Amino acid sequence: MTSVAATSSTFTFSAAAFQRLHPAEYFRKFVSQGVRPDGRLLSGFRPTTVHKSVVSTANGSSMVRVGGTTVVCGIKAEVAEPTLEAQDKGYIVPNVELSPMCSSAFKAGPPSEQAQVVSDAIDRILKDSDVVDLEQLCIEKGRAVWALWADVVCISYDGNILDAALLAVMTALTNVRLRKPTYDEGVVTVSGEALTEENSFSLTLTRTPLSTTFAIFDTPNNTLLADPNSAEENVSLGRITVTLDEKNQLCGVHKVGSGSCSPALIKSCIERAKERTQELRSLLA
Amino acid sequence: MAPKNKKGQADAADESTSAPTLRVILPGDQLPPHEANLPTGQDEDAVSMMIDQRAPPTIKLGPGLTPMDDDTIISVKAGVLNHTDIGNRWWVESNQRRYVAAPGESVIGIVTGKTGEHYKMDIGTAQPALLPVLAFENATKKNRPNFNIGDLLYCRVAMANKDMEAELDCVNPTTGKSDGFGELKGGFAFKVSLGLARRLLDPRQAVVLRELGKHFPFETAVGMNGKVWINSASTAHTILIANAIKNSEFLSTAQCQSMVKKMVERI
Amino acid sequence: MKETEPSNNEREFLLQALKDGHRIDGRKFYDFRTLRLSFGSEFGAVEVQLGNTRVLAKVSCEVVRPYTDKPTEGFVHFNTEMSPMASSTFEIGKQTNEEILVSRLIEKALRRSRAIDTEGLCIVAGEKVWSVRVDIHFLDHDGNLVDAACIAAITALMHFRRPEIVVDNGEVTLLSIEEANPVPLSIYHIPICVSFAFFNKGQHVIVDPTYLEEQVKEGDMTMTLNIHKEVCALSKAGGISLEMDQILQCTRIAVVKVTELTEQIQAALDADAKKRNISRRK
Amino acid sequence: MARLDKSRTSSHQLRPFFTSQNLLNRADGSAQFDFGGTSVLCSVVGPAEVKIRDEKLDKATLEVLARPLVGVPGVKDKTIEQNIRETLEPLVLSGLHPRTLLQIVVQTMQDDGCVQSTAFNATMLALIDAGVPLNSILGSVTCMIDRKTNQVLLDPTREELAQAKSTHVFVFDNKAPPAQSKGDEDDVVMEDGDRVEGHVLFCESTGVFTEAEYFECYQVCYKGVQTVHGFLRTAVQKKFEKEHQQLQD
Amino acid sequence: MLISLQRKDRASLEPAQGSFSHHRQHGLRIDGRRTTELRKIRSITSTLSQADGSAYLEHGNTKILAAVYGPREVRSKTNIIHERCYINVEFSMAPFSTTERRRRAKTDKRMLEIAQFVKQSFEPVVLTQIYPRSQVDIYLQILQHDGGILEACINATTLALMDAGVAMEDYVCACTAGWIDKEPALDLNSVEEAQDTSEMTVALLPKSGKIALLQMEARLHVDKLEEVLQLASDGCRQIHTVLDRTIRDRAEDLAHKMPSSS
Repeated sequence: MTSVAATSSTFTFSAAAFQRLHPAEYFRKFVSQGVRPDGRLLSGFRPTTVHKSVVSTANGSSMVRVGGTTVVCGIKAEVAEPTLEAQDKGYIVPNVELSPMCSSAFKAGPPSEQAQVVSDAIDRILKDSDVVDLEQLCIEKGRAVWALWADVVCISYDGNILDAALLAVMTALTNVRLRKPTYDEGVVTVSGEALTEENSFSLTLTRTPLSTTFAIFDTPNNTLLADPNSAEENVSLGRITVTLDEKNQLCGVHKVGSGSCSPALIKSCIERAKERTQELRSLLA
Repeated sequence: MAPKNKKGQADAADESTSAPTLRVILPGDQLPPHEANLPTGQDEDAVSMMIDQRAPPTIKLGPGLTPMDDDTIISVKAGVLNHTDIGNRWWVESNQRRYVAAPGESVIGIVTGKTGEHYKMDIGTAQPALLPVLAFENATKKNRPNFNIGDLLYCRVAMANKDMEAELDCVNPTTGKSDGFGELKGGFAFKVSLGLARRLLDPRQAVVLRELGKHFPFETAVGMNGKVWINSASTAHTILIANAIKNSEFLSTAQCQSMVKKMVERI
Repeated sequence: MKETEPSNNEREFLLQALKDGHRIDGRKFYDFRTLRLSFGSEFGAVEVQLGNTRVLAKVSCEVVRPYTDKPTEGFVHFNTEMSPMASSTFEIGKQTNEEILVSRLIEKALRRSRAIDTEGLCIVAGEKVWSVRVDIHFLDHDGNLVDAACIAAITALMHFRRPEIVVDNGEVTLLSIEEANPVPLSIYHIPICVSFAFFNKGQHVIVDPTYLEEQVKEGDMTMTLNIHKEVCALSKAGGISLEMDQILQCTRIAVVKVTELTEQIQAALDADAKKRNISRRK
Repeated sequence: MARLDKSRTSSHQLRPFFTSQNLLNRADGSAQFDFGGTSVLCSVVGPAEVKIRDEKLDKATLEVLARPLVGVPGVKDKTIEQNIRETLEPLVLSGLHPRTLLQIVVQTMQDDGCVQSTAFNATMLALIDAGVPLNSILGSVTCMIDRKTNQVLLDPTREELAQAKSTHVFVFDNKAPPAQSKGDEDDVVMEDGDRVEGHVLFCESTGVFTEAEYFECYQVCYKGVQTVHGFLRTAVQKKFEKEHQQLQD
Repeated sequence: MLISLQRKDRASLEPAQGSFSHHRQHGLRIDGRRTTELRKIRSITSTLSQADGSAYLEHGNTKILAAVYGPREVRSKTNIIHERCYINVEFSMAPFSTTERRRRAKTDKRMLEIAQFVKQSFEPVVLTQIYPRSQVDIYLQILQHDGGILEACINATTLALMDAGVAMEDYVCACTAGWIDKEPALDLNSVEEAQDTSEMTVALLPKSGKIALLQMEARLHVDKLEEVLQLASDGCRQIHTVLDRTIRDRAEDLAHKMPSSS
């Protein structure tokens, strides 16, 4: 805080008041010094933790903490009818919930635009990047399949929900256990016995894509802020998200908002995302 | 814009006398600096995207043009680039339907409400405009005009500011005369694009009004906000005039003349 | 956004013009505006222009399970949600009265009158039926959305072709366009809506009102008929009250209008079919 | 190599464009943009009255509504809405119209692939038609990489998209790169020595692809967008020529 | 676990029933009426103590309650109309009113439509201009559904508004008629309605004889329209007599209870 006061001698109100009145200008002062108000360097990520199998009632679950953002993902399996177009495939439906509990920015009622957009982004990664071969979820062709409901509940929101939610969904998918059902004359039977290696199976994931998001702060050279928190999201005009699998193949590049940015900037995002996802993978293992 | 640059100055002068080719520019296009310098006669070879630093000429920028931080001038609207040597003015003639109030412009508004001090007027802007009840010829606190909701008034924008509601008046503040502003009684009113309204107000371009005038007498008031008011001796004529004006927007002079002729023949 | 009311001048002029026997756009009292139908490259998509009013209808279908109490009946759904594109007075997620009435009238005109053979949509009784969906998009509102929407919906349904299917032992397979010609829906009759507006204490009756005419009108009535002179739906609610003779007079006008409009729709469909045949042969 | 879309001979060929402006009478601006069999209609209203809860004191509120051709709007449409809105926000000079609403409705009329790019282009033309002040114009194209041939196909049809291993939507503006940036440092040089240039406003790449493939798509789309920009310019030019006929006579 | 994916969310205002036909025997209808015969109508006013006006109406087996509150202050500022009062109509059906229990969403278009029809029918009849900047609320609740909901709603509303002392130009009386087999038939019950019968609801202003509302569903040949319309109008006049009786009885009853002033 003192460094700010030192760099600018003209203003007379406190740093806290300055932050409230001109959040973008306040932030600009920090960025010009190469640091962020929470003490991180521009390229620094917040401490991240991953816990597996945290909900016993779910078939697969996880809890992910990225700085002040905490999400819990639970995957529940249900028997459902397949669609006519894909008779031997089950489906996975991701849904992200941002309730008023996790931040005052969200209101009660139908899902906010942000919640829907994040759900859609995860859905696209699951589908377009072939994360799970959905034939694993077939029980009886044309009759019954598994539907996996991947619900992500945000407990505390402090920015960068996509990275946290995707990490949570991927972790939960790796520990899903499904009972082997039997199918007979239109009736699916799922035994209620305790889970064993024999009566259940886990999913084989083709790949586990993980994302890294950077906020673009409006400076002449487009300053990148890795893993933005909520306050940083509010002062930034745009963001770049890079999604990579374990072989460093890209599963998504998304740049939205802010002015135009150069290919070199995107390239540098990809490079830094590679390092970051490597670190995250060590948490998953 | 590029093709024109290659020609010499003689050419440019030539163009001003013959039919000018339209110079359509789009948002983000830069106003080439050498052209802005035309009157001072800069070297043609100095065509560059940077403003010539040696002799910065005075340029007056009209609607649609904005100077940027790096001293370039860009267009923020799509339209026809216009220039006049008098005062070295540059502006973009664009067309749109939504009115944004500008001081001094004549507009036609509908009374939508009244308070003790003001009439609330719909002139097509985002926020309703205010017309003080005393802004009329001979209006005093005791003798003020009384209008009903839904009445049409021809007024002038006295004050316009992006952060506030526009203010109108129906009186010339220096002479205290109405100057033809005030209530429009009877007749019919309709919306046209702002571009068409501007052209109807320009005697050189208002072909359709000229042609219609040859056939029957009528009164008209055109607001810069795209509202046109017409009155004539019969409803049939008023309807014809209104439709002829609406039809004229995208016609050439010849097409416009034959359109009016055909419509008149039909009744 | 709030609706802007027309000025008193416009209101009074319109009423005076009607007394003099004129409409603002030069039409006669019982004239429809020019109807334009344009078909998309896919089956079941049609854009209707009725003067400045524009409506797009798109028909799609999917295979679903029928209700247990009606195992052989398929479904026809109409979606008439209005977006602010047509008029900024429409808001997303907020039903206007206009929307309710238009949507119900389309239901009555097309579904309740049994214009579409829903039994013909059955694939395997009790197991699989077709569910046909008609999305009606209102693009530009210059009055008389109902008539335009009804024309759009029925024309799109007539234009639509569903994929051919093969049922083998309860297994249903959809065939692509290359494998088999897609199948038209079976349509029993073509309901057409004709809307009337009343002015000057009911003395003046016009058909196909524009937006300005709708704003000034004293009352309205919509009649839905088919070419067999059957009334499929009739709706008049509130506004000025009418004599029975006035209603019967409107019926006679509607019969004529429905014949004209049906012919136009048929001609447009025929012309499109011809065009498609030529392009297929190429 | 032959494409599934038989009407085109080259993999980097765009489908025929079509546009129409000022076609809706209630909206303040409107435009339709077609890429072959894909068509999107866009309407713009504003600057108009804004609800107090959405009001911004220093700029106009931008609202984008995306309407699908079939069914009620879902999460996919919300994504398109957010993408268009956040891409336009830096382009629209919204500070000129504080406390007003700029409402944009995007309606899919026909879908044969690349709806989002078509929507971007239709929106741009509609904003121009409405006379909304902008600091630049944008253009968008989509490309994909074929699962079997690994070929980059520009502006794919729905049939072709079914064979995609990845799809890439790009938006570029018509601005010259900022004066202070030195072109070379901003570009990416590919392994084969090709230079990837152009500053991107929006990109959305999904599927599975390599970094080299990504930048190849970047480059193909950048070139494709130049054609779109040229076309938008011609379309606007034609409209103004028609309007100014009487002055020309 | 059994898979049974059925859609139970069907919304229908017609009461569910089997496919029993309405074959008439000896020229009589399924419930024993002649073709031009109304069902029995019973109505009373001032049934609710809280409302400013109320009515209970039995039309055959259709039973409805109407309550009127107002004219009173406008509840939401957006509804203020400077020169007249705002009429608000809310219509609901008790879940037990049909043979099959069914809860209906507030957004059910058919229910909203009925409310809209009632509102539009009464707006020109109520002297709204004498209650500027006020609001009249009309609440309608169907208790038992045996056809002719809209007619019952309109008739009950007329009674309740009069009971509330809201100034009106005239009664609004509604009745249905349809075409069964080869004959026009008055006042359809739900069994008759549910088949593919064309049905018309007419609301008449008895004093002027003019038609305030006209709704028709399912096909009917143009040539038969006049006959059905005539029959329904006649029905409206009969209903007028019944409603008028109810109002007058109530007025006389009140007059009796008043302390004699002379």
